[in-house]
Amino acid sequence: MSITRRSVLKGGAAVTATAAAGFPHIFVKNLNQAWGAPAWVKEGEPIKVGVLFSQTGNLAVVENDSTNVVLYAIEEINKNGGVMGTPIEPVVVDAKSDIKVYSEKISELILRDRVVSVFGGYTSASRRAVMPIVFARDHLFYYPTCYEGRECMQNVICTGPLANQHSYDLIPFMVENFGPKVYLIGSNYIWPKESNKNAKVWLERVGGEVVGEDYVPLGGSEFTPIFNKVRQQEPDFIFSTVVGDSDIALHKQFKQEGFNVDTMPIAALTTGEIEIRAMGAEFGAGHFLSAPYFQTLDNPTNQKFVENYLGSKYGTGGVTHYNMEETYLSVYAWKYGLEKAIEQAGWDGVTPRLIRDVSGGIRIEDDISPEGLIWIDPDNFNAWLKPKIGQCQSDGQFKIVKAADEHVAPDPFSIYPERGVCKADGLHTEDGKVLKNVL
Amino acid sequence: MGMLELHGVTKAYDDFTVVESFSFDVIEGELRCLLGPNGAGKSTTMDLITGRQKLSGGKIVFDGRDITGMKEHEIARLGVGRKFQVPAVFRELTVRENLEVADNRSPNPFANMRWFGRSGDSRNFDQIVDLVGLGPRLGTQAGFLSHGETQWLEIGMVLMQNPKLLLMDEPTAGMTEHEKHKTSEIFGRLKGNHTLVVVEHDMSFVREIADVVTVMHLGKLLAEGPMKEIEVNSRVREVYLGSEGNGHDA
Amino acid sequence: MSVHDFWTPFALEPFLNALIVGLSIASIWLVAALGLTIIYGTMGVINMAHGEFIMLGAYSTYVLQSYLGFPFLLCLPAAFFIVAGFGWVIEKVLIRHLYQRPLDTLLATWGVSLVLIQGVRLVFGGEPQYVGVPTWLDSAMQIGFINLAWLRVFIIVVSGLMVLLTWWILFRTVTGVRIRAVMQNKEMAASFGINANQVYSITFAYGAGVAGVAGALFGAFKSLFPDMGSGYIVEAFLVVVVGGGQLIGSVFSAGLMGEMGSVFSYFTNDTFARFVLFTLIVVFLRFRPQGLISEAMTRR
Amino acid sequence: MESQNIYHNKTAQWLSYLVVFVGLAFLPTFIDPFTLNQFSRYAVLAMLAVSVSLVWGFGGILSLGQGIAFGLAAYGMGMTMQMQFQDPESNPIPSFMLTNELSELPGLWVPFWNTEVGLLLALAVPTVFFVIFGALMFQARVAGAFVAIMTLAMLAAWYSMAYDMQPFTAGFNGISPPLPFDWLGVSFDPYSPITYWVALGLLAFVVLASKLVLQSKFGLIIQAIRDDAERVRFVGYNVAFYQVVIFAMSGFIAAIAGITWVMLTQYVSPVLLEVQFSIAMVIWAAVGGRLSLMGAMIGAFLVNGMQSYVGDAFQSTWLLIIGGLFILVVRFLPKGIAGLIETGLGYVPIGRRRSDSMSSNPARAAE
Repeated sequence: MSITRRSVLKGGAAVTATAAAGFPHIFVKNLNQAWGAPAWVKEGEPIKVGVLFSQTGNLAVVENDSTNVVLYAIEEINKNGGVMGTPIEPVVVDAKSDIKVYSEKISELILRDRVVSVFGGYTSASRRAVMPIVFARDHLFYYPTCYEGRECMQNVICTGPLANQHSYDLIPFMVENFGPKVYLIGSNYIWPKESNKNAKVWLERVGGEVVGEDYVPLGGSEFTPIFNKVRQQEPDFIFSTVVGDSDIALHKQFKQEGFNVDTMPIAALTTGEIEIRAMGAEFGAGHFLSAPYFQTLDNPTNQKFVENYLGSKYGTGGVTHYNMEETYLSVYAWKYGLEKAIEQAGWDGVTPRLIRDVSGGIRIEDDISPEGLIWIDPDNFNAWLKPKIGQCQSDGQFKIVKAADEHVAPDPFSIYPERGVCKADGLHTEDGKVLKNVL
Repeated sequence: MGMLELHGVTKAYDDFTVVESFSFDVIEGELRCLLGPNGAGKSTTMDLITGRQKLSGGKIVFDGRDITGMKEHEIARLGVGRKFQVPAVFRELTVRENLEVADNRSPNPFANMRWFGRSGDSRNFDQIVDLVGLGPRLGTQAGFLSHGETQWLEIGMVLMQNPKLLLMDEPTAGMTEHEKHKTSEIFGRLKGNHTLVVVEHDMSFVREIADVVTVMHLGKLLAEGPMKEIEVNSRVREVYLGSEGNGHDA
Repeated sequence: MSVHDFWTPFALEPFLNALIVGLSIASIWLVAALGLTIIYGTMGVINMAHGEFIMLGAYSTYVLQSYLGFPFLLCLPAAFFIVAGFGWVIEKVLIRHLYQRPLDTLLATWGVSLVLIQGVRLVFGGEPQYVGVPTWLDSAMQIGFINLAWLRVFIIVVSGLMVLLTWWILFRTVTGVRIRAVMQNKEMAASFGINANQVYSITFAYGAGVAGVAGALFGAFKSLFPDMGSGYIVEAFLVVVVGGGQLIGSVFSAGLMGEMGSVFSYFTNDTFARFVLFTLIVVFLRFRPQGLISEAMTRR
Repeated sequence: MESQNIYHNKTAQWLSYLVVFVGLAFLPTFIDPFTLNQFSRYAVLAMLAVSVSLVWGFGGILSLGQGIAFGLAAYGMGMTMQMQFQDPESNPIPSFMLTNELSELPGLWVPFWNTEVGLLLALAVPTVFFVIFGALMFQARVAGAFVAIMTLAMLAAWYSMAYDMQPFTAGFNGISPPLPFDWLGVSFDPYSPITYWVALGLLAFVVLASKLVLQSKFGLIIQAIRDDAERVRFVGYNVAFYQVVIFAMSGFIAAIAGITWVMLTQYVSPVLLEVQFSIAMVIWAAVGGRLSLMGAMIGAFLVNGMQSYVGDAFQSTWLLIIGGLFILVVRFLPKGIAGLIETGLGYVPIGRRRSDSMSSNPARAAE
């Protein structure tokens, strides 16, 4: 422990100069400040936040949009007066699509740039790679996309759907409209497996049946052996959790293998506007997607968002999509959290952890949120949201065929109740212990 | 009992026999020359003795032990040193380092990791350097030696192994007359102390050094005996004169 | 996880279909490895940029199709010539100077692959692109219980034709005689007045061009992105090495590996199939380092 | 008599090592924790470059599979650290195992409850694997490019394995132990000087031990094998044995690097077993100079430092630059930066032999 403190001491490059600023406060919120580190935010001085996505390499295809939309949101907030009159200053770094760089860059942001929070990541691998330093410095990380859940962390806020929310409506809808037999195809990693487990829970409730389950390597593009089995099993629909390039290959080969989209469509969790654009709309048309957001959502906030974003210098990609919108929301979730923290502890008392702690229950109303109202769960700090089902049309856009009637609660341990309950201070196990940072 | 005995050694590929039931004996202290026109199977015989190629039939006994089928390094450790036709030295090491590597007193890699000594203090380093006349070149990288020097270095390396039997494949190939002369001096000094088998084309050189000559032709033994007898042997003359004129190097 | 979940139960018709799928996978491996076979077999050069030649072929098709309106079928020969041109330049500028250092060619071509990936990313961006195919390739063939996409049939046919063409060039033309002469003994060939350097240039360009055709084909069933080639390099090498660097050897090894891959992934999953396959190959190479088929070793 | 160039002077070489390591040891006085952590990482990567230099530069074995040892050791360390976080009573298994239907800790993981056993396994398993794999290859006299291809294939196989065995490895997501490594009463915070000194100390150990080994007769023999393996057999050495030893040594070094890496990053994933990463190690060694341990080390520091600092400025042209640089080094500077220094120092003292064939005929080893 003493080692940790010493390095922190040395870490503040301007330790002596700023020690006085943090020290006079009686209500010390954080060890760092007790030892004389400077305040995280100051009124009137630009508030630094980290933006940690890949701008180069293969992940850049998606994460470039993430960087852009964070910058867009910050610009929008700054234009409207910033955070209580103080502007936000994004510190943008490039993770180069290399997991090793994610872990290097997050420490640069936290230790050297002293950002107050970090937005970043699109893959679970990158989230896990950055976690250790976030935990060790009791910092705050916004993970703005869907993931598998089953983690209970005290330094993360997530604005995307968990596995238990994602297929909430999708599975019953597909079984009702196409039949009970489903073939599960996923990329070979944790999120698809967890999603499939959740899908099976729903299948059981509505009387569906799994006739096959297969996983392809990430980046794999050979689906003929799997389609060979699909042909043998004759499912009523395919439930796909295939991601990235493989997803494109899946849809292309589906058509080339002569399958009929009308009688056996693919119901996916990831095939959004951006993927459809990459494969060509003729391969995507007719298939289904479950997501909290679609570009075609018909409400004034979304129309404004699409119009303004695509009209801005950031909207070069030509479409908006669910991952982008979830990232956009995370910036607002952070803004509201910070404002609440400042109200509670004053500018000097704000710490990353405090922002997280006060973020429980924060609502992003439908005048800001293109997908409609969402709020942050006060226990597990994931988002309550309404998943929607869209069917891809021949122009590459989705037609909303169903929207959830009410908000679905995020529940990271929904299928592992024996593990305990995730609360704000950690995972409460059955034997009464509280485990911090379970991942 | 001979130092080296070949008993009916045969080497055949699918449809082609290179060496056919070839036998010969070399006794200790002897310098034996192995002659024969191109393709007679001389180098193959060397390969078979040193384990570089596997026998198709027959057996090889060295110093009373059957070495048929042994690996190259095992045979070398028993005391068979070999110089190659195309001189093979370690081109990126210095002359000194080449000789140190050749000093194979311990084969064990772990023992050698603890060995930092210079071979300068080894049994006969200076003697050998002196013999092959490379004293001034010890620090030179072997890749920069002249052709003749490379040949001598390899001879020196074989000697550093302190072998009981030395196999020399065309030691004078590509040498100038002057270099050949020096080489034959080296052989003169080796003779008697070592057992040698020399493959050679150059008749004058053979005449200078050889005790007994064995002549191979098409993989078989053609003739064996002192040089004087061999030179008048009609079958040898037929084979040689037919293919190589007056028997001197072309 | 029970055994039942893991293993698909056996049934004859799908299994036969799996064998046919294996043929289709094999044709992809073969076409991916063909260029490498030519380059490695003839020149002994380990070309790590091979995957990027495939990628260049795919992007050539994309450019020709999207910007110049070429029909898909015409893109195949065009991709051949474009990538062959690339290969020719790379041979002249770089590979030529490294023939004495085979391991260094491996490294230098790795550098080339980095440059090509990033160059393409700079020009075309990182987002995936796609190549359209004629509608008659966008459906499946059905004969009895046999199902195969027409595109796959097309790839099988094209790869077969390319093997035949290569065989014809190697064994029935003057150029082929020269190539084989240089392959067996460079010095000897030179003494017969064959310009070995020129032969190497032609061979490398031809091998690159074949990789270009492979890329043009692959674009049809998957998306194009700058590092799409890196996924092929290991497999392609294994095909070549197992095949002993010979044309016919690569045909056999691709066939074998394709069928094994398909049958494995019929019973278990794809990733595990890869592991089994790679391990088997390493063990195989241990016992037959010269590959499935090799010419009698000549020694001095 | 031997060589006029101070570059080849053994005393000068040892002195330069001393200066570099002592200099690096004082780094924590000057720099902030983030930069310190970065330097610790470079030190680990330098170990990898040194292992490549050892096996390829001196042993002539182009191994593209150094990542195997690095990755296996990293997994061993990751598992050890993860188990330090778990609690036998309330939290007996890592959470990712739930997805894969595991209700109790798999046998493969059980030994890692014990930190010492875990560390031992993390070092021993990769080394033993390299011994077996090396014996398999070198006894069959596989050499040159074939070694490169076989190690590459093996690496790809392990990658698939780490990726596919998700109940044990968490697959692509990887394992991220939430707490710093804790051993002998010390918590090795990745950003603390003590952790940096551990990494630096291990690098120094690796480099100096390798240097000693190379200066021994073993080192000479291994270089002789690189020049002409067959000739060495006729001298009477068991070439395969020697190759296995040097290969396993390089694997052991990579394993040390793997352990240290996880201590610094608290994260393991199949990315460590990627082909690109293993080839990058060769790039560092080649740029710095494969024939010099110090050169390889500098290569790793330089290329990675440039990637961290210069790379951001160039962004997307960075890979283009590094690729181009690598081509130029291979084409014109086969001995890398160390070769440049060697040539440069050659002009300093008097009486150096000029040899025009230097560039085409790689001169003697630096050690």
